[in-house]
Amino acid sequence: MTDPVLATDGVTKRFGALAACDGVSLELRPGEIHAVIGPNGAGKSTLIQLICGGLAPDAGRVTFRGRDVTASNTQARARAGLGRTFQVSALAMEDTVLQNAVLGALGARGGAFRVWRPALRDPALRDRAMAALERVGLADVAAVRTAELSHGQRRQLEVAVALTLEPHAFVMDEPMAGMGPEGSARMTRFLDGLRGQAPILLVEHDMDAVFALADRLSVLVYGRVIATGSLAEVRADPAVREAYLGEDA
Amino acid sequence: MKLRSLIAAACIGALGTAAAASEDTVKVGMITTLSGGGAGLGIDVRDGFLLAIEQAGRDDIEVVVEDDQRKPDIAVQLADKMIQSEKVDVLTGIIWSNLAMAVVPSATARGKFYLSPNAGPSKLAGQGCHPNYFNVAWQNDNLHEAAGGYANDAGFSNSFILAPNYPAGQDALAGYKRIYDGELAGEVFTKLGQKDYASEIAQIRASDADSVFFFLPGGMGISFLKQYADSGLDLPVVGPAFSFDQGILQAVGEAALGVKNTSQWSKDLDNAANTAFVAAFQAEYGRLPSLYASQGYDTANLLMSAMDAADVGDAEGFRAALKAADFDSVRGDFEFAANNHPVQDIYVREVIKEGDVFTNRIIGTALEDHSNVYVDDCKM
Amino acid sequence: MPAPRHKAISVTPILFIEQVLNGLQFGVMLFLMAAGLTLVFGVMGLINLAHGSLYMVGAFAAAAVAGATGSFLLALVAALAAAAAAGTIVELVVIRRLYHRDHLDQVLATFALILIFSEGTRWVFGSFPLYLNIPDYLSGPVTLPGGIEYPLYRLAIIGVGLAVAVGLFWLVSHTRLGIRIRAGESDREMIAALGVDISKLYTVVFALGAALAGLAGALVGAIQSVQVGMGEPVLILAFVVIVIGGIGSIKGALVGALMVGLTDTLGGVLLPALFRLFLDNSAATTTGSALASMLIYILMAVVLIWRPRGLFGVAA
Amino acid sequence: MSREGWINALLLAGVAGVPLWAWAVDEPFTITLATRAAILALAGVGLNIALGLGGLVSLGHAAFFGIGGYAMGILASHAQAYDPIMEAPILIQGTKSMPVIWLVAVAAAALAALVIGALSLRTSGVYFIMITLAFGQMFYFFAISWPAYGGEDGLSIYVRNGFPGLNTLDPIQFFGLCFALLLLALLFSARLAKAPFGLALNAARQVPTRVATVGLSPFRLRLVAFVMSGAITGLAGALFADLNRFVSPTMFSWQTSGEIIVFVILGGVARTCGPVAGAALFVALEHVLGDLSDYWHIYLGLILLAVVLFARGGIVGTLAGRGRAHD
Repeated sequence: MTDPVLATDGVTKRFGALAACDGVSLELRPGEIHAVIGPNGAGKSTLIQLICGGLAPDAGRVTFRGRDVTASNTQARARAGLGRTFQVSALAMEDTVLQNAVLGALGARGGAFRVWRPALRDPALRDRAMAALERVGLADVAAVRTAELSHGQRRQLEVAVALTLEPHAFVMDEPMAGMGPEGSARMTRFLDGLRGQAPILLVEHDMDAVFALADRLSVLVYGRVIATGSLAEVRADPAVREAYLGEDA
Repeated sequence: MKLRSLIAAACIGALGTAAAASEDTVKVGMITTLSGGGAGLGIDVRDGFLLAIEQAGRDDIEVVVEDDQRKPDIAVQLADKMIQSEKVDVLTGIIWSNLAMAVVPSATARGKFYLSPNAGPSKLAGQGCHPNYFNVAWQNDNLHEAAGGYANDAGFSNSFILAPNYPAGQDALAGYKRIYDGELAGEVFTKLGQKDYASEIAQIRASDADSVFFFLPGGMGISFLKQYADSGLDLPVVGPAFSFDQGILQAVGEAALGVKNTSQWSKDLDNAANTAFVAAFQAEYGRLPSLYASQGYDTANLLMSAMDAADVGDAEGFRAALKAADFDSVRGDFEFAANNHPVQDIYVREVIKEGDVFTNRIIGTALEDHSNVYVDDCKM
Repeated sequence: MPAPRHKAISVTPILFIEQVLNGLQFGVMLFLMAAGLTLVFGVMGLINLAHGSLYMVGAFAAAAVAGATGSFLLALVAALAAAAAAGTIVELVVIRRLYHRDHLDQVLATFALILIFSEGTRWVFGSFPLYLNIPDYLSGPVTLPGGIEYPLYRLAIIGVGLAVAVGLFWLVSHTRLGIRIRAGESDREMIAALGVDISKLYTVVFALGAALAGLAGALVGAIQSVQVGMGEPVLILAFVVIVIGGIGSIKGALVGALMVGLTDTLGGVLLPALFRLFLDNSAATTTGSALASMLIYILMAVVLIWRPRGLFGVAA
Repeated sequence: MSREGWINALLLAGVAGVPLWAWAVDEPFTITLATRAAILALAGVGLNIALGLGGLVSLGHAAFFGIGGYAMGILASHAQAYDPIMEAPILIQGTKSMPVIWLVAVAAAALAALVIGALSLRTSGVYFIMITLAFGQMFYFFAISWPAYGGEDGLSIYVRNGFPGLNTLDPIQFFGLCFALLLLALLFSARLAKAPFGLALNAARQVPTRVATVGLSPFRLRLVAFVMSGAITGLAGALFADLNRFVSPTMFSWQTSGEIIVFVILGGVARTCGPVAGAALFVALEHVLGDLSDYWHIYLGLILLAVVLFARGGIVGTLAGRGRAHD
């Protein structure tokens, strides 16, 4: 078995008496899409924060590409090659689509402390940003202000910004959220192709997408992982059937 | 003229003199504080100054008045305007030492005359003195020195002294200590603009002082006096006239009654010029004149006396005419020391109530023919 | 001429206790200012630089009424009423247009209000300070246990301030208005959904804050000077208080006010005394006083560096 | 050229043209006013980097303005008294040379901004506004009670400092110098806004989490912006002191900070030439309204209120349409 790219080992985060994450251990292996599902309030958002450096765990470790990054902040983890998308689009709405993508390219370059030459006229930055926009299909609207994009386009731009970093792993927080069936299908196809580039930890509510994409699945309930494994294994898990899928299935 | 200006050419009814006026008119630029918290002082200086000109009935003086908002940079800007655009011959009006320090050196360096109706910082009296700079009020230390003189006369031997922690405050305590012979029960610098003196009053109470000297101009003094009166302390208090001025005395009220203060002027000074001034000021403006009004009035009279003796275009002659100080000062005898600061008597006044109005009356003389200690530093 | 000899002021226990009382009184007065400021920020999210102007309005109204009627109680009532009225008018005409703006617009608009209030007051009342004094029945010192003589009026201010503090805690925790205020702090949309007339609530809260500022102005005006521009130094201190306490927290305002009051008062006495241990008297007095005047700002910076949202501030 | 570009060009032509006209008709005071406007605009350009691009509402920029002023005051006062600033361990003399004074002012203000920024940027929102105010007040009280350089009286310089090849005492030449520096600062801030740094800083204002997740540190971006901002405002302070040949603690007062903010908002937040429009209008209002009434602050207040309530985006924003920071 290959070493995981990204792993959590018993991470725990408490807010007062409530344990939002309680000893969560997960592995993201090369080339896979690992989906994390669970009802609202299961601790998915907290888990993402712990993985990406927005919160520090009370206990447990996070390792990325073989290194312990538990003590690193968000920027350090990003520079190490962790690409993230947000559930609610976190984009500079006043800026153009291209400017948002260039921001990612700046991050990939490792610094933005240049004060004279316009960023958009730097061929290296621009090419990298345009390449990412083309891959998600936003090249046509590169000059449009982000605030004027449709909801689906913003989801695409979220992914494009992460792409510019050429990360070693993606962490995606509900990339299908709020998209119509058609948009979801397009995003599903896109992510399917992306797994060759880097593995994806996918937190998602859209079960069609999860079933279509996930190589493996973890089910989070009340801050704990109650099951992990392939689709078939998880579907067969009695605890999952009772706690979560039971109501739907 | 596009600028706001009070043209005080008091040529009421004197038609036909206007043509002649332009020939040898003296143009005066008055920069003073007319807005914000310290406006009362500037208004009094302006009113006193304009009253003197109106009384004299002269049509050969043109006064441009501007408000410095008590900001040094605005004062400098206005001085530039007066000199560059208005082409004034004489500047006057500044109330505050820090504004004077900002304006006076460069104005006199550019050949203008400056007559100070209020501020007298030590730098302008000593090394920074200038033949074109005349102080018609006092050197800043004077009234504090007089308070020290009064303390000696009254037999105080252990004073508690306090002033705000800024140059004028530091000078004030130095001035008091220069003349005062006794010991100090305590020496405290307060914050500039401080309004609560409970802490200082507690320290006075805890000390074994037999008297209190304070210099707290404006609202600071009002606060101190009210709180001191309420504290039950009954040590004698002495201070310079600034906290007992006609303008703010009404705001202090009973708390000031009986307090001694030192001043080179008082409305009950018995001389003809002063009697006429007090009556005319009340008639014109409907209020009692203040120390500042008297200084503005004297400043204008000094200027007019010099104009009678020499032409302003003749700098040498005009300077000598100013220095002669050949005018009837409302404070009685007045002459200039070698550094162009007054040599004058400084009185002790007591706060009294006349009808409903709080005011001062003279009870003695603290220092006679008092000059200042910076004369020897002035080389001109 | 022999230079007068200095005797350093020693800090005796009685002096220390008196200074603590002074610090308390100053703190309580700051609390009256800070409570309104912090409520208005907590409920409406508004930075109100013109709060100091309402303090001034209270003092001037009190001075005017005391001058006309001779009654200090009427003067206090007038201060409360005038400040509340001024607050209501300003809220209706200007402030309510600012709730949805960013802090920058609020800073500029309320800065403009300061200019209007200050010069307007000068226009009405003139450039000279007004007279307002302590009523006879509250004047003079009383002797406290331990032989400390302390002005009765200052004790009265401490009493009024603590009573207002208790009243405010009760108001916020036990009344319908308080429930709405707390709801408004946590979730504005929710209380609109509950059918509370939110714009009326905002006007009431703003007027309440204004009235407290006016009360502080009148109480303090009697021992200080009633003059134009008296509000701004207090305003800055009140901001220091609510920032130390955590914006929006009445408890924080009380704790912050007492901290600032005690720090400022005791620092002014103790620092020069401390410096006298290793500097000569005059240098110690100047240096100590200089540092004392910076002390509360240093306190605030330290608190914020340690806890970026103040002592009782809620996390973002 | 965009509409805003035309407005900027007209504005700058106006700020340069008025003193040229005044020079032609020999109205030196108008030149002085224009110089004042140009210098205050420069202070605003500095603040605009922190406030407009970075979203950092600093109510303590008077600290940097004052530091620049005192850098000039201290260096020039020692030079005019032939009294070295320091003799041991190395001899440091005062100077009357503007370029040297500017360098010192910029360096000192930048250093102060680095320290103040590093501490203040741990907070945000209102807390940031207030902690910067607190630092400004510390400088103010220190300057008032520190006797070595005049305390509240301030420091007077008798002759304006020199610049190689120019007669700085001539109002129009000194204006030219200040205007040139203003143009340089405008060019720098315009380039900065489009450069990688400006792009990242602007994004950090809108979505700091996004900036962090691409590996850039919002804190460092803001800190560097705050330092640049403080340095430019410090340069303006040095020029302002030279214009008045005087420096005093007033430069450190919180009203000064407030006025610099007013220039920026009045002109238009995050607009390159916003501070120029704001400062020019402010100086003109001060001059014209002062002639109308002793109570002119009331009118100034009403005008400022009207701008906030009805002309969002400031002068440039209203004229050029579509705001950036205030949408």
